[in-house]
Amino acid sequence: MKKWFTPLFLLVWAFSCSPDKESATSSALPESWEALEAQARGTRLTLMMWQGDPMINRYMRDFVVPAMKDTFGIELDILSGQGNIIVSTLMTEMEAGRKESQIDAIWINGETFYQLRQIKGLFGPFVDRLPNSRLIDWDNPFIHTDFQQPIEGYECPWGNVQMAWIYDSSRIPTPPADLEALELWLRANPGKFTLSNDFTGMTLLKSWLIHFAGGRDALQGPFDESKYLQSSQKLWEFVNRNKPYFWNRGESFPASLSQMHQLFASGELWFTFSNNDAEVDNKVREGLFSESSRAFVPDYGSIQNSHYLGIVAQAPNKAAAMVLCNFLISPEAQIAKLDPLNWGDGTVLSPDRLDAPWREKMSEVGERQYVPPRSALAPKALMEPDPVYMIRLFEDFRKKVLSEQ
Amino acid sequence: MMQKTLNTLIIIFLALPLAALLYLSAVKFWVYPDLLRAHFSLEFWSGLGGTYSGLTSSFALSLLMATSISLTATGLGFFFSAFLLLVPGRSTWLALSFFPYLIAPVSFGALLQTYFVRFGLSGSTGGVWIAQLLFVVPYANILLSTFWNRHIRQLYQQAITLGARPLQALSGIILPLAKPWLGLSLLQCFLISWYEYGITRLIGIGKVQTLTVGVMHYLNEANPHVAALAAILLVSPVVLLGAISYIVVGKLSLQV
Amino acid sequence: MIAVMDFQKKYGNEIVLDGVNFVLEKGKTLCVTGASGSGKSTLLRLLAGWESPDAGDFRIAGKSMLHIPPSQRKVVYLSQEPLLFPHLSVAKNLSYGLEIRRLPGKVVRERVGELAQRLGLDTQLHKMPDQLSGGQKQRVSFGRSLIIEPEIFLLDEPFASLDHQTREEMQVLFGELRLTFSMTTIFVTHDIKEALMTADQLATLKGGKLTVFDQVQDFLASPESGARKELDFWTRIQQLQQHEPQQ
Amino acid sequence: MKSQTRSWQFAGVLSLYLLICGVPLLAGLGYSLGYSLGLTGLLSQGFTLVHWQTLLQDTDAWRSMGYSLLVAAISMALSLSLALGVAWLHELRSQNTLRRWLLLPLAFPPLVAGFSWYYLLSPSGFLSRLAFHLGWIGGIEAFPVIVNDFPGVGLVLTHVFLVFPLFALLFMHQSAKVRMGALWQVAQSLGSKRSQFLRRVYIPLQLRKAELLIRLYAIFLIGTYEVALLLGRSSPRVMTLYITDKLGRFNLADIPQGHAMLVVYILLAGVLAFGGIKKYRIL
Repeated sequence: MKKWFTPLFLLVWAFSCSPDKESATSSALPESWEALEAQARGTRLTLMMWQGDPMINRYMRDFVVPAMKDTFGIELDILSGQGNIIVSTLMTEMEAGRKESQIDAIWINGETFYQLRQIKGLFGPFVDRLPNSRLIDWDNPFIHTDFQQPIEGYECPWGNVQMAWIYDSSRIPTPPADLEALELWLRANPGKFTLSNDFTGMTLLKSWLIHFAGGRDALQGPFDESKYLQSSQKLWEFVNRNKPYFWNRGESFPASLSQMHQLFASGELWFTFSNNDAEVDNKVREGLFSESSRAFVPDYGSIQNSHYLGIVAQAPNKAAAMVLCNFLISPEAQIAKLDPLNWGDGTVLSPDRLDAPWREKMSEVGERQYVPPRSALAPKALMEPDPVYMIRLFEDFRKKVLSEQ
Repeated sequence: MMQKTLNTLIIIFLALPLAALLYLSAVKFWVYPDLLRAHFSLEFWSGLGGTYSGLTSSFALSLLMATSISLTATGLGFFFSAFLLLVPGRSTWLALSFFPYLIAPVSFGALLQTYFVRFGLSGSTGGVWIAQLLFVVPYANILLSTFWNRHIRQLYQQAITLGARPLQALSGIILPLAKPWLGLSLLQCFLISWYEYGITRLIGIGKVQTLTVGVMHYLNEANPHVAALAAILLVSPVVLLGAISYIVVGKLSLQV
Repeated sequence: MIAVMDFQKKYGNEIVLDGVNFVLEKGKTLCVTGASGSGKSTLLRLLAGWESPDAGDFRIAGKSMLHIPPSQRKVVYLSQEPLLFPHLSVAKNLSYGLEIRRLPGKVVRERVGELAQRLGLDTQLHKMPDQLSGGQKQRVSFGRSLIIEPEIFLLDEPFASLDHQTREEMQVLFGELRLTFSMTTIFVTHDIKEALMTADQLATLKGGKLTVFDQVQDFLASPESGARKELDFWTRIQQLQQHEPQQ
Repeated sequence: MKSQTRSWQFAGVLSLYLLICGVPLLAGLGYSLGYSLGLTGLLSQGFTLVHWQTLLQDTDAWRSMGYSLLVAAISMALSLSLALGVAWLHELRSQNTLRRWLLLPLAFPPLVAGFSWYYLLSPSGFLSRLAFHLGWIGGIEAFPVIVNDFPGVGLVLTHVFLVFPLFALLFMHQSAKVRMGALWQVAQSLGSKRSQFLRRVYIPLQLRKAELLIRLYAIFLIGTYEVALLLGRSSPRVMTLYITDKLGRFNLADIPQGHAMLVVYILLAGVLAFGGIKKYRIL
């Protein structure tokens, strides 16, 4: 056996270490937008996105896919995969030396954007070439900057949301407005609160981190080790001090937001969260949350961020990907998305830049029933800090909270 | 008496999960402590024709995949296991076949992924098919190796000595004798492919929507009721197949 | 007539057969004795075609068999166990050799019926092998081979697994069969008595060499064959009995 | 001439066998090893042992390994005890209804088993609701936490559900094969008490005959993924989750470490499966 293994192993080894590292030949894209649309017609396009929400899935399936086919003659396939899966899929492809990716367009933000820039996985700059990009609210820092990183035309803003707490108003008349109130509330209601060990949970921790760092603008700018160490120490003290009053005595945390929603729906948890302030409307309509469910944002604020569309550097069908991006930021698609009946996702367009009929249509979109209006939440919006904060929080949450018995 | 109680307890233990799935797929607004008085609804079941028709096509894809994998793997496994009988150091070669099954499929998928991407096989049904085959053939090989022994080889030789050509001896003597093993291998290989999630997810990058991928999709959507429905679809043919194989293959299925 | 010329076989460094030569007339039985591991089975395997000799030739009626595949040699190998096909009835086992040759059903039935009668199996035809006694199984095994009228039978200790009584019955049966069907047989056994009962010609295999004895007397007298010892044993028993006081 | 074609055919089939049953695994292992040593990967900077050093110093990694082994050992011990008990009680008169029910869990992929047991055992799940309606508990809080818990009660229970029936069936089958009833009669006539027989004959005989399968299933449990994903704790987590977290989570710099752990895991599975395998001539 040994005699066989060594040469075989070496062979395989030599083979596995030599990806042909040719640079991707980006097929020339036509100059004019019309030509680009013509090139995209009759092609297939693959979009990879998080598919953890039935409302979003429905919006894509029932509105976007048919529109792409009917208007632009593009067959849109949607694959399920959130940020980390996108990154690892693209990385594997690049490591294997593939010149063409399986994926054209992706739904990303924050640390995924950061990682993809790190490995040169994004095509761009392309946003300026989209005719509809002139309608985007470029003055809004929550849109033109993603986790402190200028987007530089490498990702196209798609939606803008603010994180919100969801609670049952029949059980909690006044939710705790600040961290002191939360501590008291936890002691009075042990076992009813927790956070998920995922993107959403970390986003909540980020807002607390900003609070402990001194509030609002304290973590602006590039990652600062000393600031992080100081504020995170306070954060972990706070979490560990209150952990005994968390769900399951803080011995474990739900792995995903959907699990949180389940626990909230069955009444096991009294709070859940959403990265999308309008989600509570959707969930009530789906029959998952009771009608007394409400969303709110505490006084110290919550993270507001945008999510974006990117095009993969090795995408085989960049033209169609650009057509998709342009369509998704069209007033028509943005207004449909804004409707709480569809998705309830905040728009990235500036009403001022829209033609009057569209502006009017946008103002007519049905109001949200269970969440305060966006304008009421906006003053409490916090900017996303540098993505490294997120990466560090993930690591330290495991080390300082999960592993501490 | 005690044995009867124990029996009942064990049967309850074995039956509970299936009961839970059936229940979950038939209620909505499932708030604590609803149990008997819940919002029963066949909405999800009737959705199989419409809203959740994706599950129906996933079911078909899984069925096709598992059937073809099972046939191919059993065929190859039978061939290899017979062949290995002639190879010196048989157990060492066989040991190689143990590995894919020992390693968790997600890990096996992670090992294979880079090569599948390199050869342009990822993201396609064909790629997933090959990846699953690499996982299932070794298993069939191991299972069918338990069939081959000195006695079977002698019977084969006896047939040859009586004038049978190798193919005749194979079809007239060996295959009929191997029937229980082949049946068991077909069943097990079918199940492995049918249950497979990790490899399909990694190699198929979500483009290949088998039923397990569908279950995970609805679990991720925080919709336990549809996930339960999908899970029942996943379990049902196996229960049926099990019932059939219990009758056809009989007690032999207990040997492995 | 079959002829084996200068058979050589080595496994690694171990010489198993070292120039084996013999000639056997049609319809005769050659009994090969020898200790276990002396290469008796190897010899049969070479003749059956499962393995090839390193050197030498094997001819039937002057024609070399070495490049003819086992299934076409008309050389039937019968091992210690009867090796009946467990999923086929006695009738199907008997007819196997004919059916694979695609003989018409009527012919097959006739010949099976005839043979079964001569073997005393006519009441067993519908049974499955696991319903038969050890002796019956051997009969079926013989019948299954006889039906294809092979040029030569190779018997590898065919009765070793049977109990004493059945074994004697089978030896008698074989004696009858080989005469009625004029079987050409190479019979391998380690049992001297069996060899003496069944053989036309006797040989012994030792150290890779085959010694053929033309006369039974030579065989009995040879220290090689082991028959000497056996004879001495019986002589001593006789002597003992003679010395015992009469009652 | 002829034997030459034969040996070519022979080599051909052997290569095909290797291509399917050996090369993929070794190729993957080679890739992971290379990745963990910094020889490949987008962010690699040449050969380094630093990732292995980090892994060796990462208590989280070793805890996850220990946790995997522990959960597998406990699940296996419970499954075997239960199976031995059931097979003993059913040896004398064959119980066909039970046998049929024992086949049911074979229809459950781990994913589905984990999912259903989660909804049975969670504080807001079926059993808790049942307990509430029976008046045993006053509400969710009073129901013991047995999912995502530290000892891994739900996790182990699901494993038992998946593994125990198979061994129960196997032991029943083995009992019949060695004619356990007859052995027990002989032992009784030799003056053996039931406990003595169980301890000296029944249990060792059953376990020894099933040793290979026990090993395989223990390794299967060490590699548990879907069940642990749904019912396990986030810390310590099982090895497969540690690996997938490292391979595909937020810190790109962790990927080589994930590959290193993957190598460790596969070697561990190999050692557990084939350590002292020489005894198994049945292969």
